[in-house]
Amino acid sequence: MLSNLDEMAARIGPRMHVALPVDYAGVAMAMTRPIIAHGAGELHLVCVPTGGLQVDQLIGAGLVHSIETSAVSLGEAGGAPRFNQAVKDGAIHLSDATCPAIHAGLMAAQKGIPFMPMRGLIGSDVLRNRDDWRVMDNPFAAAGDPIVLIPAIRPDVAVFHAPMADRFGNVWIGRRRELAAMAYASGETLVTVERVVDGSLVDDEMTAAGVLPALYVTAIAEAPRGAWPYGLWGEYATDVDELKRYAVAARSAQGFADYMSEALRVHP
Amino acid sequence: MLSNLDEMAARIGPRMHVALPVDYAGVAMAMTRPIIAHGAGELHLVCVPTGGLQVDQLIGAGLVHSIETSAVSLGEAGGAPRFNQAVKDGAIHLSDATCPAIHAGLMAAQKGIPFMPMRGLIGSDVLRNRDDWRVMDNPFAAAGDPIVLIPAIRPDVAVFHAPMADRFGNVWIGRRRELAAMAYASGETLVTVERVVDGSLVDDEMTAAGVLPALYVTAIAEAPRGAWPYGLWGEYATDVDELKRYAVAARSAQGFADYMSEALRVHP
Amino acid sequence: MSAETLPRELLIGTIARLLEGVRHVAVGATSPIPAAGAMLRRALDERNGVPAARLSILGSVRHNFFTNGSAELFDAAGQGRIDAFFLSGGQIDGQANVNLVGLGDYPRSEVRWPGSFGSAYLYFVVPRVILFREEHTPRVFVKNVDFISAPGVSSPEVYRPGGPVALLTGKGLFSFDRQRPGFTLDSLHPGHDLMEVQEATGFDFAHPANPPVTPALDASTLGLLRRQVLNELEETYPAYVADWRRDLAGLGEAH
Amino acid sequence: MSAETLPRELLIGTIARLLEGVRHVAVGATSPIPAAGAMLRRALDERNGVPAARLSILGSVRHNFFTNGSAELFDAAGQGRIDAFFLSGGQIDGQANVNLVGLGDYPRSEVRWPGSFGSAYLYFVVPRVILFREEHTPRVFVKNVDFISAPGVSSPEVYRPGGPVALLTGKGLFSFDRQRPGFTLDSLHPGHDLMEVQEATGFDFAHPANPPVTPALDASTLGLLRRQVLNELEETYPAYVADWRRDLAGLGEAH
Repeated sequence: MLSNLDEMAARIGPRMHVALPVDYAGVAMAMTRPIIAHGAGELHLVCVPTGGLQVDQLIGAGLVHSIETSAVSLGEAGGAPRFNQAVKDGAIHLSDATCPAIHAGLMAAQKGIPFMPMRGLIGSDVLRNRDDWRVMDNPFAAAGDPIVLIPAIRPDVAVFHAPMADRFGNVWIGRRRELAAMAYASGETLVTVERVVDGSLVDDEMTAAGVLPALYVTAIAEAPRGAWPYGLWGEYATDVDELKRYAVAARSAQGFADYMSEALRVHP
Repeated sequence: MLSNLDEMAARIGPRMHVALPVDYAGVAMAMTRPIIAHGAGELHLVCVPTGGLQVDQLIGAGLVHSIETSAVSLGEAGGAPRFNQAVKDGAIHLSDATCPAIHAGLMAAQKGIPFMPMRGLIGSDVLRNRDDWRVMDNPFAAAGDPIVLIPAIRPDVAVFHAPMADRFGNVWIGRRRELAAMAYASGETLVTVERVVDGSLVDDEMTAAGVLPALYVTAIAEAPRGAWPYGLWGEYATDVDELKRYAVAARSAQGFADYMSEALRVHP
Repeated sequence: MSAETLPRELLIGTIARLLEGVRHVAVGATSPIPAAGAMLRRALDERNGVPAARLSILGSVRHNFFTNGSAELFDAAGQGRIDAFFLSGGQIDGQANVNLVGLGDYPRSEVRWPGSFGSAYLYFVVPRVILFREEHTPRVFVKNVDFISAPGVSSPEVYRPGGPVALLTGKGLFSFDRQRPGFTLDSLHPGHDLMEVQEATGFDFAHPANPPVTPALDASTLGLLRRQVLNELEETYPAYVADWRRDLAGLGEAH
Repeated sequence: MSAETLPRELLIGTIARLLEGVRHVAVGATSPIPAAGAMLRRALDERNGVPAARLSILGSVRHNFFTNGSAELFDAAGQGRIDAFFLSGGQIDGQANVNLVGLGDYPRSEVRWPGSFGSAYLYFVVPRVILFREEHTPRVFVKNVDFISAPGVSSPEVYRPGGPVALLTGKGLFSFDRQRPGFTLDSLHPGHDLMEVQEATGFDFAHPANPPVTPALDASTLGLLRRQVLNELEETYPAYVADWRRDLAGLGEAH
């Protein structure tokens, strides 16, 4: 089950649906360049529930055909330049969502049901532009009461970064349970971790409480500071200066290409 | 937020819907006699997803009007005598369910949605006897594909036992996340714990991963060995001999009354 | 065939055979024979150098791979991550309908059993459900169950990737044909005959004219069972294992 | 009224007033003024001896009460456990529709903003949503937004326990009437007048003939803000607090 970045990147094939986590949950940034190097394209990205640097870089590298997301941005460092340009160019197909709709779609996959009902949305242009969603009247109400149904989101593969794993394939995700939700819903799950520990993480109730069990994990690779320039909760902070450096560089396609072709900088 | 057993029992009023956990998740057995002493009756019990000794004792004490459950038993000690007798006598109203249907109802309440779809059930007498459930055709399928809709279960109060809490009201439930599901879905949550610790359980990511936050917790009381004669995962084992002693005693109403009127035995 | 195989060992070995090729099997609490069968499957896989079956025992702390509460088993089954599961029943009928609720009219059952547990869901979504009931009598195997906790078959429009594949009793092994639908007697355990089984079964079933005998465990498998599996099982089912050891001692096979 | 109140302090103080009585307020990431407003509310509650507002800051580790991943905020809102929330918008119109997606035709927006985030849900279920946008110009406050991330009002059959109650800008404070529907100018911040606000607003709004001035913070509240809240905020927003301290130093109020 222990693998390396390149082997894991090679599991991502053309036209796959790839689930990626929100900035602060644990982004496997160390996988970004190997995925680009491997080069499987026409990917459909599912942001859980929003995207950032990794999404922008995969778009900039031309690997992305379509994206379902509630937002893409670099947070404090501003808008996501390659995403914004691709939108303007009509180069990617957009499925704009709202955060709980993405959680609902993953939950439907987790539960093995075809859809989840969800409140809100009615009257929004988010709903108006989603012909894959449905509206029906709540059958438990006396009359009326329209409610949106979100179909199951079943990614082919989920990719994220976590503090640690054991050699049995159990991954410690702590309270970032959206990572578990991604894994439950996905066919495969690829995880980079800060470190691999010797003992079993499920043998102790304290660590077990934060574990995604090996049952859901396809492969794990060690990647110290693997979320950089994002931070990892409880481990290290986001390198905002690096995000800003990227935000400036990636304003143009050439600047993006130059940034990406730099040797991977030694991070602090 | 720190309270005691009698104060917590007094929060349970007549005709309330009360959610109780499965045997091995953490049953607040220490609350059983205070609840009976307080005496609020006509309760509707929701077993998450099955019931055992506590349910049998509340039924035996005449406090229960109705029950939704996937099963009631004493496990290795056999059938639940007061439950079985009440069923035979028609003394309680039964809503027989299946485990994932109860989880689905609680999940609907957690998500603030009126219902959850669920696979299975079709053609069973479980479904045939539930006029509060609905069947509809999956609107995402081309034709047919009937699916059951389970309405939200919103208990007034959830009652359970856990290893520890802090004085800010955070409760450590470890990987027994059905306890969190009960609390999310319920109006109030009453918790007995083995011990109250000094520091905050959410300040450290390791403990935080297993915490039900204070946001969902109404009151906490310290009750060492509070699950006895049930065990508590990671803490102590079930006292099967005591369960068997109860199972024999409670075969008759008189035997049950005698058992319950004994001074609470000192447990090992 | 070893004359010294205990009846429970034959059942465990048969279960291990029925589980061949599964990636993940879940076993209910207080089910020592299915648990032992799954452990034997895992041991055989390891011996044979194939990916070993993963085993989850519900309610167990040690053999519990789950960290998301008691809903996770059902979620995992819905995701297609559970290949095999065991069901029993107070009554089981010829359509493989299972009754875990009680005898007589519902809801005021004359005899009430605990309830349906997860059967009304798992029976639909787990591909390989093995019905296991040691007691083989007409009160268990009835023409029609009094209450259908979970139906054996569903009409074609119902989503049903799972269902019964086999019925194992103290007297024999049946397979289940979802098309017909109905059971076929595949083999008789040593010491039982067809007429006895027909008399003990309240429903009709197909059978060969001369049903074969349920194959016994080969010596290597029996060795694996009595050494590795018995020890593994002891942790979860100490009383059951003690009893088993007594039986083995009676065979002159004490360990 | 203190002449030395900074504009940002007036906004923070106004938010704290709008949050009076809430049990739990959630604040998005990179929202220092709403966060400070919520912290001031909590500090005032503690000073007044009433149950203090609970505060969750999304994306923060320290001010994060949640342990069930990023879905928990939305779940808690759906359960009715979040009383107040802030929304902003690249565009906001007179029906309180909010646009967080972009300018021009969708999907090929001329200017693309990040996206709708949780607005299309939270705006429906959080009872007290405060619209906050400091920039008060006709390009922000438009007649009709180009894309409705979340609508300000819904027809009666739509489940909607939540929605907008107020709009706070750099020039004034508006309340929102869901029945009419539309905004009413409640007060003007010091230094701004009605005609200026009308010209800066692309939609019509109701107003008193002579709108009052937004009440300044009393000395005790200002003290609480500059001592306790400023320090609390520093942990999450160090750059913002440094800037604020510079402004205070400019007032001769350095701390």
